Amino acid sequence: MVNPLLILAAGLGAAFLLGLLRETSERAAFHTTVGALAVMAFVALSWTVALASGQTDPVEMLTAGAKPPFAINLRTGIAEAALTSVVTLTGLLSAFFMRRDLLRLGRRAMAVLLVLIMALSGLIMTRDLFNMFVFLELIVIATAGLVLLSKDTRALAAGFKYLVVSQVISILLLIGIIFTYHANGSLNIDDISEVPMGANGASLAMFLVLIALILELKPFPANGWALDIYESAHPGFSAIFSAASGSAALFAVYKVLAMAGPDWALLAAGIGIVTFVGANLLALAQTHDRRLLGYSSVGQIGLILLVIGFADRLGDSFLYIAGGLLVSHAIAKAGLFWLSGMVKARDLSDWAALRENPVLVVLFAVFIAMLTGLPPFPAFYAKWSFVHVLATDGAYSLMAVFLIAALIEATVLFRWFGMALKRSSGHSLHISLTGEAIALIAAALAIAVSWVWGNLSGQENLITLVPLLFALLFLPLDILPARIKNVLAIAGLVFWFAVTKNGLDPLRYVFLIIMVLGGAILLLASFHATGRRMGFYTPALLMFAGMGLLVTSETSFQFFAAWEFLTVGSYFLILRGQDSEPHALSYITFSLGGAFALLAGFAIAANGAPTFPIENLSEVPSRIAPYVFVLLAAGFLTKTAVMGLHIWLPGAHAEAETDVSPMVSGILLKAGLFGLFVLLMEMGRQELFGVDLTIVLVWLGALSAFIGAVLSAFQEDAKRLLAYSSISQMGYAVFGLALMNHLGWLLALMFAINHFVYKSMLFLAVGGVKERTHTKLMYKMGGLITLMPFTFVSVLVGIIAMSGVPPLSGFGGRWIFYNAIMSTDLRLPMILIFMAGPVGFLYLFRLIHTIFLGQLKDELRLTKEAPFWILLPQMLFVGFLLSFAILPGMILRRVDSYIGTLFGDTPLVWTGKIVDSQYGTWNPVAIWGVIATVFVVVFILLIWMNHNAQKVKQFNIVFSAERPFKPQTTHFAWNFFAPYRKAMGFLETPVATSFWSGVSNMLHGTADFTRKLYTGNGQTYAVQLLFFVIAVYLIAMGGLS
Amino acid sequence: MTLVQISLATGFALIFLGLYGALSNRNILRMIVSFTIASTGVNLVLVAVGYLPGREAPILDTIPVASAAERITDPVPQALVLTAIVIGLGVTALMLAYAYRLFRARGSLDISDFTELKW
Amino acid sequence: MIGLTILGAVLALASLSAAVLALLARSTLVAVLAAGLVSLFASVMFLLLAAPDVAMTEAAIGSGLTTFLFIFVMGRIRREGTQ
Amino acid sequence: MTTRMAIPLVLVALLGTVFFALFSSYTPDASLNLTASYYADQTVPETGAQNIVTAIIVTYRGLDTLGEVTVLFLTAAIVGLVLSQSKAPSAHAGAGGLPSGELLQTGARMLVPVILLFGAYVFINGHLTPGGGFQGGAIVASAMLLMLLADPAERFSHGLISKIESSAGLTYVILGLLGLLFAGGFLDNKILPLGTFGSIFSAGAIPLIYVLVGLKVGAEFSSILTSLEETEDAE
Repeated sequence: MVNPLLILAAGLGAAFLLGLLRETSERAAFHTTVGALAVMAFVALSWTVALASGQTDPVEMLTAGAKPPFAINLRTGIAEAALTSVVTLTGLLSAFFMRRDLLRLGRRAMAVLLVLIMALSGLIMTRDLFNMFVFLELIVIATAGLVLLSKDTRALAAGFKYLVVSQVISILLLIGIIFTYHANGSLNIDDISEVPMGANGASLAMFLVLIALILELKPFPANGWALDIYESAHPGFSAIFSAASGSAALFAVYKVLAMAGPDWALLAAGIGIVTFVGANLLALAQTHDRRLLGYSSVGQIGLILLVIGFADRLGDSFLYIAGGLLVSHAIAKAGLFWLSGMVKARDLSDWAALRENPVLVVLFAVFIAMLTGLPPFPAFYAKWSFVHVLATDGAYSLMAVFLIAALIEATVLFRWFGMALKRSSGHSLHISLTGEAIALIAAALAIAVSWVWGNLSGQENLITLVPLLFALLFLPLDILPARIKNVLAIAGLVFWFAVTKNGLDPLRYVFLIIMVLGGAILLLASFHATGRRMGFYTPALLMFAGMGLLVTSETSFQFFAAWEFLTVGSYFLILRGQDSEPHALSYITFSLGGAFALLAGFAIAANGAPTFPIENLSEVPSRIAPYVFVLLAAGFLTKTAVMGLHIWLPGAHAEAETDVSPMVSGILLKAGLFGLFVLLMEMGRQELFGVDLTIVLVWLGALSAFIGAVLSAFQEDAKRLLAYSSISQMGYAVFGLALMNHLGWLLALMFAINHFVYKSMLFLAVGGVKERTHTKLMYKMGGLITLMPFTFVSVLVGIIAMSGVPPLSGFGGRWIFYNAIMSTDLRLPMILIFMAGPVGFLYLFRLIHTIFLGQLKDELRLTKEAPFWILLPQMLFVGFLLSFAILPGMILRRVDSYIGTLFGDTPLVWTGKIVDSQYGTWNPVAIWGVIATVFVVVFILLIWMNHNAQKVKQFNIVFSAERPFKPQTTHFAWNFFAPYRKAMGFLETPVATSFWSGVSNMLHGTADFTRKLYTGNGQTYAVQLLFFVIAVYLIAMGGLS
Repeated sequence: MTLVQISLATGFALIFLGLYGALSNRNILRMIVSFTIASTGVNLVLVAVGYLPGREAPILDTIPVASAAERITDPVPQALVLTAIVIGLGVTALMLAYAYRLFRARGSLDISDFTELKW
Repeated sequence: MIGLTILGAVLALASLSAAVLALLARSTLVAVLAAGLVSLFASVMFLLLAAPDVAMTEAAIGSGLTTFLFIFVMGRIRREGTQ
Repeated sequence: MTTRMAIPLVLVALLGTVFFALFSSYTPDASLNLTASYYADQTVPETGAQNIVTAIIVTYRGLDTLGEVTVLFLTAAIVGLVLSQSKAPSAHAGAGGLPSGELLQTGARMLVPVILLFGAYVFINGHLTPGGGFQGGAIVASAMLLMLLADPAERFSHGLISKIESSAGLTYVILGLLGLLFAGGFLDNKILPLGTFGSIFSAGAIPLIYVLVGLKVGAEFSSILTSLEETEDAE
């Protein structure tokens, strides 16, 4: 192993060597630069590997042949080695990225780059306080030099502002250093840490050193200068500024904090969280891509500072957590800055140009996911561990603030991603193969570190999960035709079902069938798509992978990771819809919000453990159990779109593609239901402030069922109608679950199965109609019964099943349902849920009437039947519904006896195909017989009565002379339920929507107002900096005294 | 007041004046001038903190090595200040070059004219 | 000792007044020269504080070179400003 | 007084209270602290230098000094970059209107060699007397300054300056690495014999390093000065 000092020597030596080359040989100079950076990176990486694998011990490097503190010494341990690797690699890759501009400016610029990377490495390794100052000044000067690489003339002003601020910082730092030296008689960091903090003077000195270094981290709000640099500098340099400089400065703060002692840690943590929240909040109002990245950098570094503030508390896991966050930040941020170099214009929506190159879109998604802390990236593990530590410490409010800020950050980033995917850009891409290759290398590094972090996690290594790998396999396979990929995908799902189904309890088995086999069936509809259909299969399979893993998960960690997979996968899937951008954003925001609630719940329940088996939820101490219950229930209810948390659903489901709507409605919603099943099964009834939480759930379920149905009735858009209907149906299921008795659970399970079947069917049917008529608005349709008979049949069967009239399985659900609610003594919600039934008839009636009955529109006369592949799954479902109606025992009986083991009762008595309960008997075969007889009788009767009725031609109508104001108002389907609207319209008042948009407006308003702080005046920035120092000083002195 | 206290107070006062000048003067050149005054103050503070009253310079041409520890003043702050002075010059030169370029760009030396980057 | 203290006090007063002059002067050139003077007085104080190395450096770099840098840049700016 | 003036005043005054707390709690040490007394006792046996400050700068805190030299190197490079990017309009030359006449030119021609010699003396004797590479370098640069003042139209060879600067820097780094290989660590001065205490050729590599520093600093200062002065760009 070579001495790590070679990193410094190589950087400096090469920088000096450049001056000896001939003036004209810029290429040789560039090769020298890159060569030196490669040597530096190699040394750093080899030390990282050796230290990580335990082949060597951390090394102390003495200089000048004297021992510290008399001479400067440096150290390379695992943290130092890893950080210098980050720094040097970023430098190397960025050097390639900036090749053209470096050659343009010549070797002086290259020398500056080399010195910057050298100084960053030195700052990381040195153990001497004053030496740190020297390296910091080198970094400042080199930064001011490299800002000039930018062709943006405004960069000049940014560089000057940076210098002004740096002057103030170095004054503070020098004063702090000399008084620290005076108090301790040493400049060596390890020496000083051994001496406990001395008198007031010494602690003040320490404060100055600490605050000066923290200011280098660009804490909010004393950071306007840094944002200006991010906005105007060369993207290749910004990558260094964010990833490398940020990492090095963080480590410097860490060293000094270790020296300052635990009293100061709280202060650092406080500054960290304020910065994390402030930066992410302000990012909400940002439309400039690089400035947004700047805010995000500031926020991430604030977050890591928060973690550093907790270093003592985290113990061994500190490096794992801080490192996970840091490495994710570094790779993702550098990658995004590099990508921004390929986008010509600077508005967020200009990233739409990325679509010219699918690889870049994938890279963009990878970096965004990495930054947001989604699995399987290191930040995911880090967040998991960190939140668990916070929960163990009882730092609940901090945890809440942290999670809310993380949610805002995710919203900002996904909003951006949505724009890139859905907007159009007036500029083409600035394609650069080097740039693309560099971004690809960054993504490869992302995967490598994910593997490492997974391995170290002590949990499952998420990146080696077969379903995930299977989903990712479709990225390279995307060049194949869609049909081939579809075959593969279906085969994969069936295979996964076959290998995981053994050993599951009946409840999980049912959900596995719905989620995995159901997915395979719905994918049949995807055969309809032609061409390649790029970017469909990876998200779809990611979602199914998440669901498959969710059902089979055993620990809270696995459960949460699966939850995130399915959330992200479905987000990408929903985003594919034509007008889905805002809806996909609200979907991901709510979903991640729910996911964070789950995370918090799991963390509190874990009670200090890194993870725990899901079944141990039942053993959570009663002191915290109600809170855990509330958090987990909130997470799951977000997914089932309970009233109040539902506003994402209608848009997301309605705007998704034809074959995606059934997936996200028929299948995805069941994930929330599954969660509630597990939750209630393990935790049972909980009381908070004397309120039985299951009763709250009963109410929520009943309200969702009723209001969802009412809203559904008033929709003009057929898919929105179905979407609101899903809210209502999920309400029934929640209601049933919350009853906490055998019949209630059976009801919920029936709804899970039935809702999957008929909602998938109806969405496919309506989707098929939309494919042919190119509209979802029902008043533009009518009379399609003769043109689309199969679709009509499936809608007919679907609504019969759903409305719960005999003979189809919906009736079975209803029957159990009536039995179930009879067994409860909650009268009011019971009435609500009863009333939801008739309202359900209203919208279902409308669905079939306005689409298929009545008059055919002139422009739709040539409409054909829906495509075969969209019809096929519908017909399968029709077949299933019919047979399930006759033989409900197929599935139900097994589940019934399983639920019996949970509750220890058998309210249903099965004799053959006949079921008996306390309140009555259900004999499906007999019912079929009766219904068939009645139907035939009535049918014959009708034919006989109408045998001589006059046939009227379709367009045999006499119009009056009036010309309608709006053509659609003449259609009978327009405002179909006007009278009902008069009566129940008040329910339509968008209370939840206004609430959430109020929250959103308030946040945006705050952001827009606060960012006016950044006036752009360098002097003002310096004043703010001083103000920050004084404020922190007053707070610290108040806190310490 | 002793010599040390006087120097220390002068140093702090110079920092005070320099910082105030840098934060209240809009002219870029005047800001830079103020910063050089502040860094002179910092240097003075650094040396004064290392001074031991009544002792001599840490050069052993007339002082015997054996009694050095009793007679010389602390050499470390002096070494640090040397470094700080040179670094200060570097930063000043850089700021001046920037000032020139800013003037070229806008024909103005008023810091409040350079605010296109904000929010 | 007393002599040193008095000398120090005089120098302190001198450098502070030079600093105030540098802040208040209307002409930037005067400000630059005054700042150079501050540096010069400081370098004498370094001598009193038994720091001859620092004194030399401050005199050569702090008051000498720095002042010239200022004057050069001001010269360039003035030449261009008049055009 | 406007708020623009008042706010900084208030803030700086508040910062002043921090400084005042530092000031009032400060008491000078009565004896050297651990680090300083080590230097007082060990500088001579370990490095052989008379001037302890020099020993600290060149040896014990040699890494700082390397960084410091690099600061100047960086500044010179960046100032060159900043100014080379803007093509100044050609105008009559002159150091900001400072006088340049016959007398100055003749004087300069006579003085420059003397000043250069004096500069070299200062950095060669850095380990014995006050002064060293930085001061000597500054003196060397002042010779350059004088030439500039005397004949502003004179062109310095940027190539030569940068060659001197680079080779001095490179040699410095190599000397440092030699210390790593042959002595106790990076920048250890014992790669050369310590020699007789008090003579020119003593103190190991210190004089050598200080000469390099002097050359390098002189070259860097000169380069900064000439870049700032030249009205037209050399490149």
